[in-house]
Amino acid sequence: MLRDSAADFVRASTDHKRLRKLRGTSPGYDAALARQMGELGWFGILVPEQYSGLGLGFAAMAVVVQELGKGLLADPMVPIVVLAGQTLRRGGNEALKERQLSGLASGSLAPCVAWQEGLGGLDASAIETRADATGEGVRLVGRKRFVAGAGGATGFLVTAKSARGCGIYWVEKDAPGLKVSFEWRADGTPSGVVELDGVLVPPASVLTAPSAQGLLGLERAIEEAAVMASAEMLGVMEAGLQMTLEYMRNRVQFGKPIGSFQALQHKAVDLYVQQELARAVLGEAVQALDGGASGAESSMIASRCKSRCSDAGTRITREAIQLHGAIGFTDEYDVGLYLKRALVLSGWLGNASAHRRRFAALSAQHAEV
Amino acid sequence: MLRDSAADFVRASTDHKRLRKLRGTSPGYDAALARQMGELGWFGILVPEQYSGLGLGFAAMAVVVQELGKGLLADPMVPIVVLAGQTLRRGGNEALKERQLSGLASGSLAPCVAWQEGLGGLDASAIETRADATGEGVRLVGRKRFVAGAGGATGFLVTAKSARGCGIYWVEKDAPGLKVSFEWRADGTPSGVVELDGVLVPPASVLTAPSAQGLLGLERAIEEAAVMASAEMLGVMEAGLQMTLEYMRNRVQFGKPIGSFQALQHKAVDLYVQQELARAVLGEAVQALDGGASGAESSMIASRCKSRCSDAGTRITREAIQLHGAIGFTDEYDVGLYLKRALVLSGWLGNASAHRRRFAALSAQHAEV
Amino acid sequence: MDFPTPTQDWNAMTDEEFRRRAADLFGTHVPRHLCHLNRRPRWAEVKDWYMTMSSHGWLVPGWPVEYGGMGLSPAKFLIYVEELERSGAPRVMDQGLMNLGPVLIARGSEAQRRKYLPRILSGEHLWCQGYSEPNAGSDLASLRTEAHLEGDEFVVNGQKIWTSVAFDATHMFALVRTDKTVKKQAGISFLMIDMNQPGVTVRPIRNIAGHEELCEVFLDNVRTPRDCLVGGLNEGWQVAKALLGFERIWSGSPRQSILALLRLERFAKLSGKMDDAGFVDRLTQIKMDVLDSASAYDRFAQIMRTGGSFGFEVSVLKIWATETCQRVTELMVEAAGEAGTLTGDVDLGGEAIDILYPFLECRAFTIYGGSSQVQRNILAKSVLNLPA
Amino acid sequence: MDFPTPTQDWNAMTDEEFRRRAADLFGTHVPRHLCHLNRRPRWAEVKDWYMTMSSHGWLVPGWPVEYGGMGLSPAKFLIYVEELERSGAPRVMDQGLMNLGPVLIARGSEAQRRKYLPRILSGEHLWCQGYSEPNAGSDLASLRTEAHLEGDEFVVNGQKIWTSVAFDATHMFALVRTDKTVKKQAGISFLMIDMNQPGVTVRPIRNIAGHEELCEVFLDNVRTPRDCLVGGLNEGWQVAKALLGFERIWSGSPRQSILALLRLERFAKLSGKMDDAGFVDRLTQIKMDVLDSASAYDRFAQIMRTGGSFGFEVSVLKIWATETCQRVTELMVEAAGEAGTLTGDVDLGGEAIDILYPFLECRAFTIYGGSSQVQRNILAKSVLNLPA
Repeated sequence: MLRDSAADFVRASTDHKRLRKLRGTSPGYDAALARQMGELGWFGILVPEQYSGLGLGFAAMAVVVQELGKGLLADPMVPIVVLAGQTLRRGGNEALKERQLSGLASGSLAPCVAWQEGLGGLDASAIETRADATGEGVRLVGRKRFVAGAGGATGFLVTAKSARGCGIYWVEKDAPGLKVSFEWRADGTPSGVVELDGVLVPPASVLTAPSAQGLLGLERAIEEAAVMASAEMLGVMEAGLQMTLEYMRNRVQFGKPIGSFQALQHKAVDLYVQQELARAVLGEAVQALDGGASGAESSMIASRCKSRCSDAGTRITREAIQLHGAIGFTDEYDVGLYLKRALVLSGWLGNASAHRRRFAALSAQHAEV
Repeated sequence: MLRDSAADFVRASTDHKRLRKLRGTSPGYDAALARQMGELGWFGILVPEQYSGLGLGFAAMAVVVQELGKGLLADPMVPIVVLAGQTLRRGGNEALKERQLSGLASGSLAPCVAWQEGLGGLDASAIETRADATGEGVRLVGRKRFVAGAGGATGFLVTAKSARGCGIYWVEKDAPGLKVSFEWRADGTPSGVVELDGVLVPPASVLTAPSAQGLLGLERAIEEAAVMASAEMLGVMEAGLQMTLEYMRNRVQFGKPIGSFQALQHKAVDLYVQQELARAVLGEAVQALDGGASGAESSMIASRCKSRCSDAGTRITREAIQLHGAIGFTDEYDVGLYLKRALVLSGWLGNASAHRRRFAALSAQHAEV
Repeated sequence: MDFPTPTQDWNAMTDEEFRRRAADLFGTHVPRHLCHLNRRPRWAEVKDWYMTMSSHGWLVPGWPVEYGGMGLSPAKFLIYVEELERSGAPRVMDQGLMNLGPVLIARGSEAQRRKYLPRILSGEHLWCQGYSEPNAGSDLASLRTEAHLEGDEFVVNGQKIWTSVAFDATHMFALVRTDKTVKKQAGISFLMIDMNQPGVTVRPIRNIAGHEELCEVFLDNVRTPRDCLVGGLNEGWQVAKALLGFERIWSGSPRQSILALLRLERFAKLSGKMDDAGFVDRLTQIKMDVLDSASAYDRFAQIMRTGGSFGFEVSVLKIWATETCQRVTELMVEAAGEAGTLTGDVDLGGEAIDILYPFLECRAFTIYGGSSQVQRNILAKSVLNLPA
Repeated sequence: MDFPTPTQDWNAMTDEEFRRRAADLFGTHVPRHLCHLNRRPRWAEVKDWYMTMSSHGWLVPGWPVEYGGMGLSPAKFLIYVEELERSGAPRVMDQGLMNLGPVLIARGSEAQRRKYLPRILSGEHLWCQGYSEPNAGSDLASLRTEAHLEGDEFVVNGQKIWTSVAFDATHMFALVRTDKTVKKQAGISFLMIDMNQPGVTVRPIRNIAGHEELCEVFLDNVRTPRDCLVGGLNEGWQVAKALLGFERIWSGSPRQSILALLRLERFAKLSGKMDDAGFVDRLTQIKMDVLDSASAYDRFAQIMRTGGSFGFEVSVLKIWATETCQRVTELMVEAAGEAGTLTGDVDLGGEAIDILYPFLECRAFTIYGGSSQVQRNILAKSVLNLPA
């Protein structure tokens, strides 16, 4: 049912012309569509009922995100609902959680997480942003990068370090000392650069007090978001492959549809194999998240999932260009949009290589136990 | 001319039935054929005229070895002529060189180099065999492995360590304290395990006295042998691919020769591309050896050559099995013999991965200069 | 002949209980010296194990209870297979169990079932499969072995090839041409043939790994009674096709690549390769390929388990599982360097590993049971709907 | 119009001397701000550079001296190209220099040569190539743009596509259909067309890297004099084919992959990736792929240099060079992680590198100039002699 309504939404709302116009603009997605998604309750899928959400699981979330991915419409969802939402859920500040999560569920608030710095990477604790204690609270100093969803963010969950460890701090988007600028991603959506020049965080805005375990909740949320980004990637690769197969059935050269050439058929089959592997691993990862798998187990399947989906998604959409030939290389033909979205989803929250490394490290730890 | 006579020899002498019979026997090649090659002067190609050789270059050697490779007949050549011959040439013991090189050139002597230990590897100085000084000379204690050509060897050039560094020592095959046994390689040829239990080497049998630079000549000979093994590999892959193309032209399934199926055609083309890359890099490496390229330059092209040829040779012969289908999987069909020879040549003197590592290390040194 | 009476309703057990029973049974009876065997064992070696399983009623998980099988539900069936594989049990003569049995149950006459099924269970009849011929490999329907009726007997002439362990078989079921005047698929019949008669010649074929498991079988005026025809005359193609669905999921099992991976990891530890970051990177990639192969298999197994069905898309499994398995063995040979050129067990400081054999053996996986190319043709046409 | 008089016999020089001269000339005159440009520059940007080269007599290395070229031997020609590439010179409007010029010299009339060649040298005529059409890509011979004679003029109707920099061209040479009643290759003619007339519409096409270099060109009752026909009527296919041999070796040049590799190595140093052994392993592999591509290219270049000839086997170069180049850029995007998702110059501690552009740009290399698939078809048939 959720799949049907998401598919209906995608059918009604997919508009690649609008998408092209939104490139290089902030927030990079259509606000009216995001509002509609809010009305459909999708922002609340993962939010517990106590915070006015639907309290559903990742299986439901994955279905919606995958379908939206087919229409390249998922953009505001995963950064807000999964990465920020799940980080908030695991925070220790009940009043802040109440306010932010219920706002998130209704679509009125759009919190985002600003956790990466420098050249990125999966180690959430490898940060230099400082939280310096003062009389009124703490002051944040640092520079965050690769903040997805930053264009429409109503505020940021910022990670910072102090003597006691890492903590997570809530900062409103118009807080004094905060500056948000953008780098532009392959698909034309903005990636936030958040500069914090002594931003004051009062005690009421501390989501997670600094400690050695201060980022555990975020780390789990990153894993969950990586799996949901993989679900979006599955939708993207499905649409990219469908579009390519359709083209192969119809494009005639040498008096035959090019889809009848065996060499191209076998290329297409290899892409289909990758898609089905991605589907299978994603399914297993979603089950693990919903089934409350243990830390190491869920981390390993999450990394396997993000790794396969990133590889499969970029490979399928890249080879889709080749199978289309010259027309696939033009900006006006839609298949390139899918390649670019795949590039963005691949790199966000760790690409295939990064997750292979993580998987290897987890395997080694596991073997030692 | 040399190519023609080698090709004639291969046409007249190729006999895969005989090859199958020789498997698991020592020396693993046909002695009568080796004698013929000696009579044709091929063992003397690289030996300087002063030692009764032909004093030709690597281009000539490569031609002969490549042609012999096509008939799987090269086996005694590269270990003796290139690896042992070139090690001898660079030795400091003129009387020993005179005796061994002229015997080698005439085909009456078959010296082999025993330089590797343990699990092998390209670092010639990573050895544990000791040369302990005594009154009558030195005594060798150690265990050598992966000695190609050991089955028919008349003696061994053994590397060993002492306080002054590594040296190279001549040991007759029936020297007291020497024990030669065999491990069997993929193609049924023997790989020598040479155990030295206090073998006495008189001063007259020291090829290269121990020093910090004692193995430089051997290291260069290893590079040269690696390039010549690549020439043999080129012949092996050429014959393997030819045989496969021939099969594809003739084998009919679904009413058509399987070679008319586009997916198989493209697979065959990819193999051909690899073959031609191998040919090009080999050509460049041979030119570098003959042109007296500097140390680093010739080392880098040698590694590039062995790496490409090892990869191309194993890949082509491996996929040749697949393109043949079930018949390719049988022992009685010849294509499997080519795969096995390719496996042996790939692993001998460093496979593709080992030479990639070496190339990377050389690149890094080069960049630092 | 009578069918054995069922001992128990296995499907009534919980999964956990059934798994425990299976693990117990296999754990107790699998002959140690045949565990995780590199090669297909001879009948004489595995006969005792076969008979033990038979006497416990555990020989055929899939046949209905009334014919002496366990009648397992798909879920229990999978547990059975998983535990059997975990136990390292050797492969027995299974063409009768896996293929002929189901065919007779689905398409045979009651008389055929009564005659043959109990003799499979008792080990009296050992079957081999006569499908491929020298000129009918990927293009199986072009087979030329002929049978014609003389009175109440078919007389069969021709040659079969790639017949596994035919030298141990007492009987062969075969596809033969019974009508040359029609479209090739329409003139084929499915016959059962007693191998113990003049005119049957079996020649083993040595494979590139050095083993003799495959055979050529020559049929020279070989006779078989008319009632050894399964299904109608010229309906053999349909009879054979009915078998394929089942085979396609089994042939996509990740078992072989998991075994290869475990061997590779053991090799890596013994040889010190785990300290080589470049190698570990490649090992991790292939390991994830193997695990993803298992995930994909589980996805289809889950569909089976819950009573669902699937079509040709299951071919994805075999393509990926077999090609991944090959890449695992290629990485091992490459990582082993000089040691990767040696045949037989290679000593790695106390422990020995055969590096080359798995590499050679698995070359066949992408050829048999529908080559990777044939699987891709099927997927392109039947699943991706690409034009012919 | 007269041809410029030759200034010097370049072939009489030693290779070293010629190389020095070339390096000096390019080094002095290549405009700094256009060096190693990411995109194809507009004519207005490169006009001065074009005219400088022209005035020095260095614009066309390949044409004979009598037509204003340098008349270089193959060996000198290669040195010219190597030094030009080393200098980082931007690509100029070169269809007249590279393609039309040689066609006119080989197949044109003396009148055509006298009229058009000097105007190419002077920059008065800027040519574009009208070959592909929406329904004639890989299958070029199925083109449908038509021309028929009306008195002394051809009237041309149709549409061309993937025409590079048509917006800067003054003229187009095109393949057009002049006979619909015969086999498709046999009804094609090669025409020269003035773009400055009603009925010619040029529409730039934005590519996935965001640049506009390719165009659609609509021809609506466009006219061109009868003497703008090159070669005989309906002989256009032969005229066009004569050009291809040359193009096949240039399109297999390792230049693009070497540039991509240098960029990747610079990225690796700046980003600290050289400390990552797993990455270095992959970098080394791709680096050797690039160097081997150069070795293969050199092998064919040597054959040319020594006056030899080769056939379709040269297609190996384009397949390997372009696919390798793509893999280099894929490795860079992957290694860059999050930074690999950003467009434009990415700051890596002071130095900036555009990571995504080369990845996107080189997607076209395996499509244009005979796609990788078409090249494989050619090799399979013409070199490997596999049956149709």
